[in-house]
Amino acid sequence: MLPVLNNADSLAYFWPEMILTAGAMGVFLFDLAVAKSPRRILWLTVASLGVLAAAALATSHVAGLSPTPIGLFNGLLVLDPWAVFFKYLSWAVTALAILIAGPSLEVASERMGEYCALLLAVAVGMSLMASSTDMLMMVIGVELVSMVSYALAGFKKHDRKSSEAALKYVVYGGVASGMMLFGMSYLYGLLGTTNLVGTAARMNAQAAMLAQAGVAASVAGAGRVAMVVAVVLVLSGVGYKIASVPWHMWCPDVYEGAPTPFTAFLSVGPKAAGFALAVRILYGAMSVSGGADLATAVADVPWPQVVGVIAGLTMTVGNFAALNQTNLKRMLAYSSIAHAGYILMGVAAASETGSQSVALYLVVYLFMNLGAFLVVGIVGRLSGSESIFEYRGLSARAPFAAVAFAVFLFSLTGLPPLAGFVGKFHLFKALVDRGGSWQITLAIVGLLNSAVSLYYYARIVKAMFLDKPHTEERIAVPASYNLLLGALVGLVLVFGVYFDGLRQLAGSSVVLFGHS
Amino acid sequence: MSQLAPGLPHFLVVGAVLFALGTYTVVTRTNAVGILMGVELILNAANVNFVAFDRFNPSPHLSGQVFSLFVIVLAAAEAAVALAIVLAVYLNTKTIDVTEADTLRE
Amino acid sequence: MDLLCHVRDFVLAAAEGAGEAAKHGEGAAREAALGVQAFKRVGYLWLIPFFPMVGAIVNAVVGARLQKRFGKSVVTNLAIGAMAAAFVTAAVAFVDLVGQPEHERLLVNHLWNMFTAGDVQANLTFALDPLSMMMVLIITFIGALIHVYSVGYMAEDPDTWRFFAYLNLFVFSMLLLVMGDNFVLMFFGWEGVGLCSYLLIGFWYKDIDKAKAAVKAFVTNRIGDFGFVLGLFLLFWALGGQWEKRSVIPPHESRWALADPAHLYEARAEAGTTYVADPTLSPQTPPATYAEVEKLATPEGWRPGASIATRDGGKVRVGPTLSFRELRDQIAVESTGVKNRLTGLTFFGMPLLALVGILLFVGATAKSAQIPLYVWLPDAMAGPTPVSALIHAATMVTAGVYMVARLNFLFALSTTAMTVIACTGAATALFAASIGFVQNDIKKVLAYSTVSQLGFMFIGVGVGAYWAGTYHLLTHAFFKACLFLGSGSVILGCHHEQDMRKMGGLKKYMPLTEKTYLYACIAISGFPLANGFFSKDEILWKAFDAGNNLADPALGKVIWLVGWVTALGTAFYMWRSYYLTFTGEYRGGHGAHESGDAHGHHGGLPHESPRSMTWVLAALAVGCFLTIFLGLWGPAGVEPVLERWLEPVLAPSHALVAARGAHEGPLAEWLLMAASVAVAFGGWAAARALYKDAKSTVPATLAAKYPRLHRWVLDKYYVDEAYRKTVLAAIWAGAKACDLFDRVVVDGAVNAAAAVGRFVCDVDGAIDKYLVDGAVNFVADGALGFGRALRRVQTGRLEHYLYAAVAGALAVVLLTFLVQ
Amino acid sequence: MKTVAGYATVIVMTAALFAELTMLVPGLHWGPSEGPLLTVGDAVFYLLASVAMVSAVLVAFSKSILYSAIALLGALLGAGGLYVLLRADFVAVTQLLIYIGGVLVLILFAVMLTSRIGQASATNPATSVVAGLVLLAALGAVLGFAAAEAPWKGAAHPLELEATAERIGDLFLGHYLVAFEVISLLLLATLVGAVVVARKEIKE
Repeated sequence: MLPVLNNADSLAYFWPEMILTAGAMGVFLFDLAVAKSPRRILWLTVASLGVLAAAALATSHVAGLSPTPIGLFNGLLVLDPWAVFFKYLSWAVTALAILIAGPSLEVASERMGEYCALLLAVAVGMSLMASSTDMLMMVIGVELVSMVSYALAGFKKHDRKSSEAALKYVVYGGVASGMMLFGMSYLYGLLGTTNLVGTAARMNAQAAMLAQAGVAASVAGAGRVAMVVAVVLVLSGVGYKIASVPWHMWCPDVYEGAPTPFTAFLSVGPKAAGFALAVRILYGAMSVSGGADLATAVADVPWPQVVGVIAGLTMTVGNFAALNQTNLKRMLAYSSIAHAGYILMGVAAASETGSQSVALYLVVYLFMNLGAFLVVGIVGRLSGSESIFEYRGLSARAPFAAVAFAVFLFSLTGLPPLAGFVGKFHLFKALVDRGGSWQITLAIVGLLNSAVSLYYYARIVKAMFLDKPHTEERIAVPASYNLLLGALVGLVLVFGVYFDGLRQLAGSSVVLFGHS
Repeated sequence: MSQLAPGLPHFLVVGAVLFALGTYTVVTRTNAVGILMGVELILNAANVNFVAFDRFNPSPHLSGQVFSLFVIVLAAAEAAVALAIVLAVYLNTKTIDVTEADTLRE
Repeated sequence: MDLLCHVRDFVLAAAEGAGEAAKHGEGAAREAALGVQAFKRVGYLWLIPFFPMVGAIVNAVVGARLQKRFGKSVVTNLAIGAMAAAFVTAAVAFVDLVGQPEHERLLVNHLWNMFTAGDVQANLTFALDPLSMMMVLIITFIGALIHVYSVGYMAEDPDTWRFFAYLNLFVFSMLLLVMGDNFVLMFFGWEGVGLCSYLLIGFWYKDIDKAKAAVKAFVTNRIGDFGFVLGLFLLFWALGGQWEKRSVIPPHESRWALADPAHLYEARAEAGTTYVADPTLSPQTPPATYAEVEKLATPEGWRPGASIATRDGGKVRVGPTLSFRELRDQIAVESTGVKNRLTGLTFFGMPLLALVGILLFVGATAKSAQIPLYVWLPDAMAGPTPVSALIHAATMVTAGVYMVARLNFLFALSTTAMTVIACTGAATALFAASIGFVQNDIKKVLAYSTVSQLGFMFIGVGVGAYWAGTYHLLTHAFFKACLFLGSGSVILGCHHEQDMRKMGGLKKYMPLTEKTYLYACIAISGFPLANGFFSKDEILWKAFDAGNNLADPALGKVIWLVGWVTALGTAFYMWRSYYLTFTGEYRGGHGAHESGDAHGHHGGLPHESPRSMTWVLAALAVGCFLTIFLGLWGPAGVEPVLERWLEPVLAPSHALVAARGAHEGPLAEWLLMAASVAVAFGGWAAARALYKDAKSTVPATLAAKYPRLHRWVLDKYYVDEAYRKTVLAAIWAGAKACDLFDRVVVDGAVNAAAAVGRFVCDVDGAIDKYLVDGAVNFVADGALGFGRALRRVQTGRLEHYLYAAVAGALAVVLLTFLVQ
Repeated sequence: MKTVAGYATVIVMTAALFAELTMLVPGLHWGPSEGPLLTVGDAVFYLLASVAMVSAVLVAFSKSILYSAIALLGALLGAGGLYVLLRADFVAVTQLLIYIGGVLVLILFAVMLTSRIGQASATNPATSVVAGLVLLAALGAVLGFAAAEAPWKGAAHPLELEATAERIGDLFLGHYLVAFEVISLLLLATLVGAVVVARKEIKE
């Protein structure tokens, strides 16, 4: 039996979240203190980053306290390597989103305080999503991320697009969480508890009990309908977070309308947390462990195949819809849908290698996608347009940004020797490892999709390097931005050739509580 | 002769009907506030289920009721944010008809 | 008559001596070679590709700014400096390598492990053995010269920095290709040179034809790469590889580690110093599976009775690998059983090795422009001439030859693969040479000549004469670079005129260019004592003598005949180009055309090129001369220097190839040599008679007499068109046929006639319209259309999104039951 | 007055229909099989369920946003009544206080602010009704089947329970403490977010 701590003992393992919560409130108050300062953006950024750094330190301390998974707060939360991994990822993406907000100027300076404080609160939400084993905590985590995100999407006050995006986001999010809650109510009805640890064993026991009692097959069939409906509805909530087909449609609109720094955040942070949650539900709860593979589903429901079909659809829709886009933010939105599809391949692999490849890809994706949005943000701000037209001849107008953008785009395509290749390679490897016919089919679909994606990524690169600019005027990218871009490019390049450490980190994180 | 005494399935039917009607509301209404009402219906459907399951649970520990209380709180928070955003949209575009809010498309 | 007998006796005596000497050398080499490859660890090899990489990065990032601020010389000096540094480092490595005992000539520089996934272990490791050393010297030396040449050639181009950045990047990729010690690095380089080739062909991308040529090169190479990768996967599988073990063993305790626990980490880091041997391997048992090792390993270490193949106590590690050295060791050391296993394995009934060889060769046909994927190379002449010289003559296109020679131990095991290679090479050589007869564009002549010469190289490596093929690669690099650069000089001198009909008499205006071109012509035509003579003759002789190395011994004779005829053709078209260009009267206009081009001094008489260009030409001509001594002199009893130099690399295949040879007497070798000399002079004489000073009217008469044939050859046998008509028309006709069927069913027989008419028109129109990129457009339009349809789904209407979400969820529920 | 009467009639008829269905659908037999056919408590259930469902129909189909809002009140009240029947008194009270006292007022407020009631004939227009009806039918079928037939973890005879408020309080501050604390952060963040979105710009 796994150790479960009570409230008081759990606090020692809850430092990161406590620090962030206190930090969020602290930054909010600090905002009042520096309201008059002309350098308030700098101060707020530094303060928020400090809070995140403290949280990261606390995370490493907490992770060191217990190398094996333990349950916290009477089993509502859990601390296992999987959760720790995504906590680090959340802090990192939050830090980057705060870092790029200031120079982007899309967040008005008097709103910077709220922006930082709210993002810190979202970070807590993402951490909860990654570490909850109780449906109640899952909902609260998802909603904490969502609620704040709605507001942040509409952060640009007098911008029609921004408020429209927020409206779409809030209504869609509301419906999605409603579906998830309804599904959870059914799961509660089937399980008798809201805690998902040991779900699989419990469900199987119930099935055995029913069989023993000689319940007719039709009833067992209806039980499966109820279970499938329940899990699919729960996954709708998660699928909306990771923007997978058919719950992806909010994504392009919201990404386009929201302030770019927040879009960048949205495309990585909540998505990563969503994947953490999806893996936890599908393979922590809805499957029975069988050796190294996590594939034997409860009641013989073929989750891996279903996720595989969704993955294939998601990447196809994302890539093909991106082909004709001329607004780069929107194109990147579709591209991020496609990437959700790729990552779902790792989930569909239904193995330890699969989960590992998901974790690994998300790290790589963090750098390259944030980098891409960073360039779009800065070019959008300095030239006032997100159209591909503005990117013609960018290599002459802002050479470094153009080169960096090209690197990110090629990495997103998955060309060696960039980090994106490494990530994709592992996803495909995880699938091919499993070796079934539909896994191979999915891998081929994925490969074809990668080829398609090259088309629209390369179109931008071509525009940047081969087309004539419509104006010779240089785009003066701030040094801070160049520094950040350089760092991200460096990471993308370094991880492209030297990533064994990353691989081992992702590998060691594949330890899920309650699943042994 | 069967009894008419309501059991668990009766409550679940009510929940299912509320959910289906809520869904119908959100997919057909064009008034943003109307859509939000549909969301409230969906959340209520989940709540009815939770409370009913909790009541009929052979080993009652009230977790369903607690869950439903949290859902109510979440619904309230959701409504607050949503209506704030609706107001913001209204201030920007002078309408809250979602069929007219399609600047972002394709 | 008496005299003739005397000569014959002398020749026979000399040849016998040579044969004995050669046999003696062979025997000694064979005994010594087939152990584990010993090597020396060094730490500086990475510098060789590093310099060009730095040059490329600096020029790419700040080149434009540097050029603006300080002028072009900074940019060019930087690139040339990088090349010079690379060359000097390569020379140091060469000295180091020479200092090693003959069979320990392998320098290895391990940097780090790039990734390990299951059995796939790819290290960033550079290695230099005699073969790659030769390649590196060619690349850096000729590369450096061509950089210098480019300074003059590109003097008027505003984007100099970009050009030099690409060139440096190319050299970097090429070095990666030849220096990498494993397939992964080779493939990185393989792709990298393809990319650079694409960039450089399309350097003047504003010209749509050039951009199209670039795309064509890229697409054709992708097809080849597909074959290459497939072959690689198959080989890996055959060696027992898996992507990752599905058992519960953690990765760091995989089979390698278990094989030698003491060297757990060392083994991973250095790509194999621990070895297990397994004499029990057969086609049915995969090498060294985890269970096997565990079962056989004793607590003390190695299982008793296992024969551990050793030389100096080294053990051979058996199993899937990507490293060339490990692969060589496994195959070369008989007791590992791997050779036995590989030759026995079949894949769907086909011998696996043949399949692997052919698939890898498919990659080579694209990169090295062989039938059927040669079509891109002539078009690639759209790029700047230095590029043609460096990439499309001297280095990149030889990558396929290099790859076959590098994997000689693998190819030698399958006579099927060897036959395919040799026959393809022969066919390509003849085919391309015949097109070269009638081309009027000087660069096109050289392009087809290159294709033809590459064919020769493949004949060489195909019949097992790896050293001869490699030697031809070396000599060709020099004389073809010299010819290309000479043509570049001519083109520049004639104000960007490429048509030989508008040249003539350039001897007077461009003396130095003429001299070097003349010497290169002598070399390529195979005049006695020129370097081309030795290399080509050795290839032809080995083809004639191939015996059972090919599927049928008679095939060797046929290939020899084809090669012989091709040699005649080679001499003819090369001399034709020489006479057309340099003799007679200048036929170009005198200051006739005033173009708006950036070329400042347009018009006027031809002029000699700047010194930076002519000196490079001279250097290459000298190089042509010096390389003679590397191949001197097989028949006279001296073992050629290069053959001896390459011996350690080729040793694993040597015995096998030699054993299968036909071993014709030395007389035959002399006779064949005489025949080669005869065709060299014959071709020259014919060209001289027909084209010298443009006096003869015979060519025009012939062309007029056989207009169709002339046209046919001039238009390259319509291969491009045939590709379009067959491949593309098939796709199109298929689509149309479906359409037609639909119409027939729907509209009934009445409309059938009209439909057929429309169908014909459509096909006709389609062939016209979709000539080059038809298939590409077809697919692309489809994709874009699909994309547009998907976009339309995204209506911007919230209620539609919500509907999709809920209905989608229901669909997923349904899907769950459908999947079951 | 006519509307209210019609409303009441429809509710009663729905209640009767529901009770009738209970006898026809085998999956709905769940309760005890002896005792009187229809007790007062059972009748109250059918009435409350009908209030909730009929009001929900009105929310979904009404052309006027104000009617929809009032019908929502009915649906929420009906659900609250069901909670009472289910001995969830604390939840029922919370439903009244938060939902009806808070959310509904908020919604009404928004309706007043954003719609010119009385001017437009249809303040709550609908689109793609047919597609919506198809979805409604599909959802109803799937969920109804699952609800009626699935082997829920449930007892035929629910235990009698005392008042729940005290025990829920214990749970909030005991077992579910962390959720209770985190949701306060959520509410705070939501509050800040809502204010930031809705407040007027500060002019400096």
